[in-house]
Amino acid sequence: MSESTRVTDSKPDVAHGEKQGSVAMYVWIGVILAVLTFVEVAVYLIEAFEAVEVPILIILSTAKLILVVMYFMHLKMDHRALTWLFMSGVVLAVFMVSALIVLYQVLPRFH
Amino acid sequence: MSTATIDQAHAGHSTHDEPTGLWSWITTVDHKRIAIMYFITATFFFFVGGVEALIIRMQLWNPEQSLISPELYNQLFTMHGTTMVFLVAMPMAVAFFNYVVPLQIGARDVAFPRLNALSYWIFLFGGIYINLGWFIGQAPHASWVGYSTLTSSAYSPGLNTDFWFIGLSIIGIASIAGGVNFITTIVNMRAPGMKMMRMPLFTWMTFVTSFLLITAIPVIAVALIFLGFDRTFGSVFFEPAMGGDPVLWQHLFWIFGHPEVYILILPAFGVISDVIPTFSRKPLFGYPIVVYAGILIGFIGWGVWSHHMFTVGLGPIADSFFVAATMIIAIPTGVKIFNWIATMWGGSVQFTTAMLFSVGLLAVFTVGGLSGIMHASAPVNLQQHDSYFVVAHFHYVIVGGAMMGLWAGLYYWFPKVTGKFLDETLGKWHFWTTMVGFNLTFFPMHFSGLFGMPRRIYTYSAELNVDLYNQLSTVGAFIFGISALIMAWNIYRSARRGAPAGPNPWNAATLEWSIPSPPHHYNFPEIPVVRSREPLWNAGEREEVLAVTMPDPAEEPVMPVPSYWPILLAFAITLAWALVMTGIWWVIVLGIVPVFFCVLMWAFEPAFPEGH
Amino acid sequence: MRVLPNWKSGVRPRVGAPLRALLPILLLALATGCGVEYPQSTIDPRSDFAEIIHGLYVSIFWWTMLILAVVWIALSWTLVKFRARPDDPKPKQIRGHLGLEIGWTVGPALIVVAIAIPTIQAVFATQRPLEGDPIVVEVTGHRFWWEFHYPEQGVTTANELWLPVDRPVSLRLGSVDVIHSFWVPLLGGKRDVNPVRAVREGQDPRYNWLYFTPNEPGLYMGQCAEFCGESHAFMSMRVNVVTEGDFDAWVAGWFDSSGAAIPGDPGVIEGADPEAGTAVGPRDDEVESGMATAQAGDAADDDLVATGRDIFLNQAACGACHAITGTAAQGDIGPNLTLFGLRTSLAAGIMENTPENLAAWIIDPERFKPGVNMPGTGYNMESRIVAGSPFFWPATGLDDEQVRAVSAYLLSLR
Amino acid sequence: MAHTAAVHDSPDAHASHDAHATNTGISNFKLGFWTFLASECLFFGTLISTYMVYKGSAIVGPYPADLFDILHTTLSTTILLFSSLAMVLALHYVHEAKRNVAIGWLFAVIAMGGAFLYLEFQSYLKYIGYGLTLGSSTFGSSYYVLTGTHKAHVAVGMIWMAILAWRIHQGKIPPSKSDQVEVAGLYWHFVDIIWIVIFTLVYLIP
Repeated sequence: MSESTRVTDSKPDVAHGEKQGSVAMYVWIGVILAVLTFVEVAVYLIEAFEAVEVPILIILSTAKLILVVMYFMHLKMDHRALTWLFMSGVVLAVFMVSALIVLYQVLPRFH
Repeated sequence: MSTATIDQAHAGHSTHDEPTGLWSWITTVDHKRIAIMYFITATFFFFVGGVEALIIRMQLWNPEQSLISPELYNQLFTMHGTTMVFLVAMPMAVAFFNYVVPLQIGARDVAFPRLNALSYWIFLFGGIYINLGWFIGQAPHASWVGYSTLTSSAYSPGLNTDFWFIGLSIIGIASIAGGVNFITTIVNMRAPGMKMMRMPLFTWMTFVTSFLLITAIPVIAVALIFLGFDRTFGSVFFEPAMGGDPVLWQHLFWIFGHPEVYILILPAFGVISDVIPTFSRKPLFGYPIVVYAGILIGFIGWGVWSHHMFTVGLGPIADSFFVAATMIIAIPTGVKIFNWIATMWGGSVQFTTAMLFSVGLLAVFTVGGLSGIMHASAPVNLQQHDSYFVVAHFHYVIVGGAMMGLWAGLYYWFPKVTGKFLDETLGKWHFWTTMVGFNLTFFPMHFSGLFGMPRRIYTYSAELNVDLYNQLSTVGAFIFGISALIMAWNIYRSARRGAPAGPNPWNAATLEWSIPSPPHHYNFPEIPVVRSREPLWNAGEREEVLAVTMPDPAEEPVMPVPSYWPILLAFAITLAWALVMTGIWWVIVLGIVPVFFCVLMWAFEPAFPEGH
Repeated sequence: MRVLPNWKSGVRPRVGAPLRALLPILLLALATGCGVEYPQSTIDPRSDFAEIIHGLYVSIFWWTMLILAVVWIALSWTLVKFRARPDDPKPKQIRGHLGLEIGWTVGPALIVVAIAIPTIQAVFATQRPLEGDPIVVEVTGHRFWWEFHYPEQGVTTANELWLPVDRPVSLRLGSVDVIHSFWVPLLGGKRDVNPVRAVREGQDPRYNWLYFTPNEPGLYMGQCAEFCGESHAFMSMRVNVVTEGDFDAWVAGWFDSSGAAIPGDPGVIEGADPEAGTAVGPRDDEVESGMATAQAGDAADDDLVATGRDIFLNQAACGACHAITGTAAQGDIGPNLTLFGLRTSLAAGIMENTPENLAAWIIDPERFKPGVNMPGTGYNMESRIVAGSPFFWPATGLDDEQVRAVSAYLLSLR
Repeated sequence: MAHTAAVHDSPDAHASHDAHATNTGISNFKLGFWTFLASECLFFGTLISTYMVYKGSAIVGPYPADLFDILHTTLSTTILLFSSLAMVLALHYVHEAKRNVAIGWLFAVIAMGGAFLYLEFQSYLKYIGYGLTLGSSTFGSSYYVLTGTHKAHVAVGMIWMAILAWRIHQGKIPPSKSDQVEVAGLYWHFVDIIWIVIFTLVYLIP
């Protein structure tokens, strides 16, 4: 690990100065995450939502995911290169999952 | 007489300050030494895979011949494919990544030198492991794609497939580590002024390839884990009787496998994108277009995997989608080819061996690309899939593309690595025997395929009337084998007695030629400042820094210290994976302990000398 | 009158069929002598399916030749014209040209579209389930042979598929072990024969289908095209496309439970040994009742056939794996051997169906087809025990004379 | 790339620490780790795809609907979410050089990770009791390998946190070396977001 910590030695300001969040903000985000989770479960449990359940659940969990990545993992405050790197992995993964779901769960219905 | 000249020419900077001996190679973290080890190992495996191919060709000399047993034949073609893809083409490209990329971007080393060493050792141990099956007569035998259910315990009850899936997953770790390393190096370690759009094309293609490595390898890793669970712990991922789907293996394999094709070919594209401008004395035509085309090929390469599966029966909608996506890839590939020709157009083309191989790539890769368009058409694919036509196609792409490009790179960068030229006369012999042997081997396969010879068959019926084509192929294969011997002899002889090459023997434009050949172990006495895409061609005009004219630094730059943890950790990882073969859960868990230990020791060992 | 084509020659290619499209092949064919026959050629279509593919292939072939010509001419021209000369000045440093880039992006893109549109049309055209009255055959891939079941006709045969000419065929493909691929190049493209996934009760298992209409009678060669293990190379097959009348006669013969010859002229049947081939098998009831008949051949042959039948059904228990309609043999592990004497080839198309070959096969199948599940007469089967083959049958222990009898019996089934 | 230019604009910016500078200002370790996480996305993506592909293909029970106890899983999910909060606070206090507070939060992370694992293994035992094993159906195979891989990641993370706590205790991680904690945090949060996806796709969507 030490081989790569050298930048921070020489440039501590660049490395952390700008991307510190406050404790209050972190706690708020934690609370929001918990609330979103309960909303998800509520949507799952309440039968009235059955028709729109899947899209709502996907939107909510995407929101949770973005909150964690942006704030807990500091991507919002960090270098853009990291966002590009990570997002390309996420995009490819999402593409692969959806493509396979389409191939296996959607297309067979047309046969 | 020449020896004296060389000694004189290189006195003072060759290796006087570097440790020598076996131990120094085992513990090295120097990207240049790791590159040399990669190259030698890959060349060794090239000969192993080549001998396998020659035995296959001898067995196919006559119809209904039985020179060897079918079981041995299956092992041979399985290991030929596995070896050539995972132990030759990939690591040989990685050898060039390692040697050239830090030099091209003006860095002293890669971002993670010890991780780099770890990659090499894992690759070496994985490569040895996957070949261990030969010694007990149970080499992998289910083809390099390992289609389920042929790999299940029911149809492959021996250890054959265990060697295969364990060896491949070990090598996968090395590839992911390498990919992470090169992305970090290229994003983070460029010299001042080396903007992304000033990077040499080889570095660019390394970047794209690394990206494909880190994204594609995890998919095959998971597929191999599924296979391992099925074989070892009785899970039912690929067990049709339990609702599992063998075709899922094919999806996962080719989601990895198609990007893998670009992992093989893009480095070669990178090499010739550097070689062609050098020997045309012109900058690359349409630099940004060539870069974007490379990125585009990499990305679209993710959406085309099922064109390997047109016969599987995915239905017309899926087939059409993959037809369209696949054909789109032809466009950026074509753009690249036209840009290379345009680079030579109006230039002053010198036919060095490196240039010959680059031009040879353009000529024969195009053939492979075009037969690829035929397969991309799903209905035509139904006739050509799994026939020798496909064998011809992908050898035109991988040998005529990837390997030709890497050999161009060999002749191009050898002077940088050793300070000596590869012999040009032998080089031309190498090139022409390669061209003759290669085309004679693989061109007739188009016909044997069109006339109905399936691939992966131990022998063929005399009625097919394809014996003539097979005999041509066999003759060609032996000529091709001779060309490889010429290459090996050339490397051996030139490394010892080659004509001395100065820092920039080809009058090339990129940073690696600004330093002595071979370079200092710290590469650049002072990190250069880059102001254009061809820093050395514009030197003098635009205040480029020519490091070769710099004095040696008064104080040696701080370099990472050698370490033996990479080789130990690599061994621990190999051992841990190998223990999976026992199928006893507590042995497998125990096997993880040395891995943890080595990781800890690695983490606490300082990578740089104390005090820095 | 049924005429079986010569096993050796297969289908004779129409003159110039492979030459029509391919100039290089023309040159090569000239160089190697014309008249060479390619019974598994992919460019010699004999069905609607194969014709669609071939038409598409020819058009793509010419497009690619055009691109190849452009690239090679541009490349050679450049290399010759701009080769380095001793006194070359520094070339003009050109970095790019937007118009050219657009040109060589759009040009290939148009060609790609020109290829993609007919391709996608053909994709849909060839995968559309057939209308009308197709004959359905359920194809089952085994390591290493083919099973063909005609649900409407109630016929189950192996390795030689009989089809009426000019009638649409729907092949339903499924495997019981590993992935195979059904490929008879003259009749069209291949389609994988995947293991059939088990499904929950009430759901339908999924099969692959292959649709085509053979348009010329003949004996077509085909082969498994997906690597399936040790004897993948020996998993061949024949498709016998016959007239509607011959097909009906063949089906009818299947139900002549007597196992006697179907009316016709046995004399034209080639590929079978005259001794056994022309002999008409005894009726089952005659054998059972011990009646020696003299319909054809001599009494010695009939005795041999009767002995063979007894060995097959009783002593060697071949019926544990094989079925023969009208007898007690009803096994479904190995190929169904009804009307075996009509088959032109043996052991999934790897050799001619002669008494000698058949005897050699019965004595040691492993010699011809490593990994086969059928036991031989001897006990040298260690390799299969080591390999842990999931099926293992004890050796039959027959002597050569008994093998000859069994061969004679099997060849008499016609 | 304006950022890059800014870093190197002054002529001596690189001369003073040429072995140290990075183009982006991000340490190699952190950049490399983000790259690794991109790779992990595909790793878990494949596992999740397989689970989704096999959804409904189990030919014998027990089926998901017979087993999943959403409230139980909600509890473990919430615990894992809050462990992420603890993680980010630990990093915060490492920056502030409040060693003991940071160690305290790291212990909270480990404790919550442990609670998560405990709850999940409890449900594993329950499922096994109902007859769902690795080999009982495609559902069993894909469910256990997906969630098992995730649990292995949690376990590795707990060991990592313990080592970090020890190193902080030794005083070896001053604020200037905080990216050792930050990278561990990235790992932990990543494991958390994978669970967010699993929770939705595996447990909630029917």
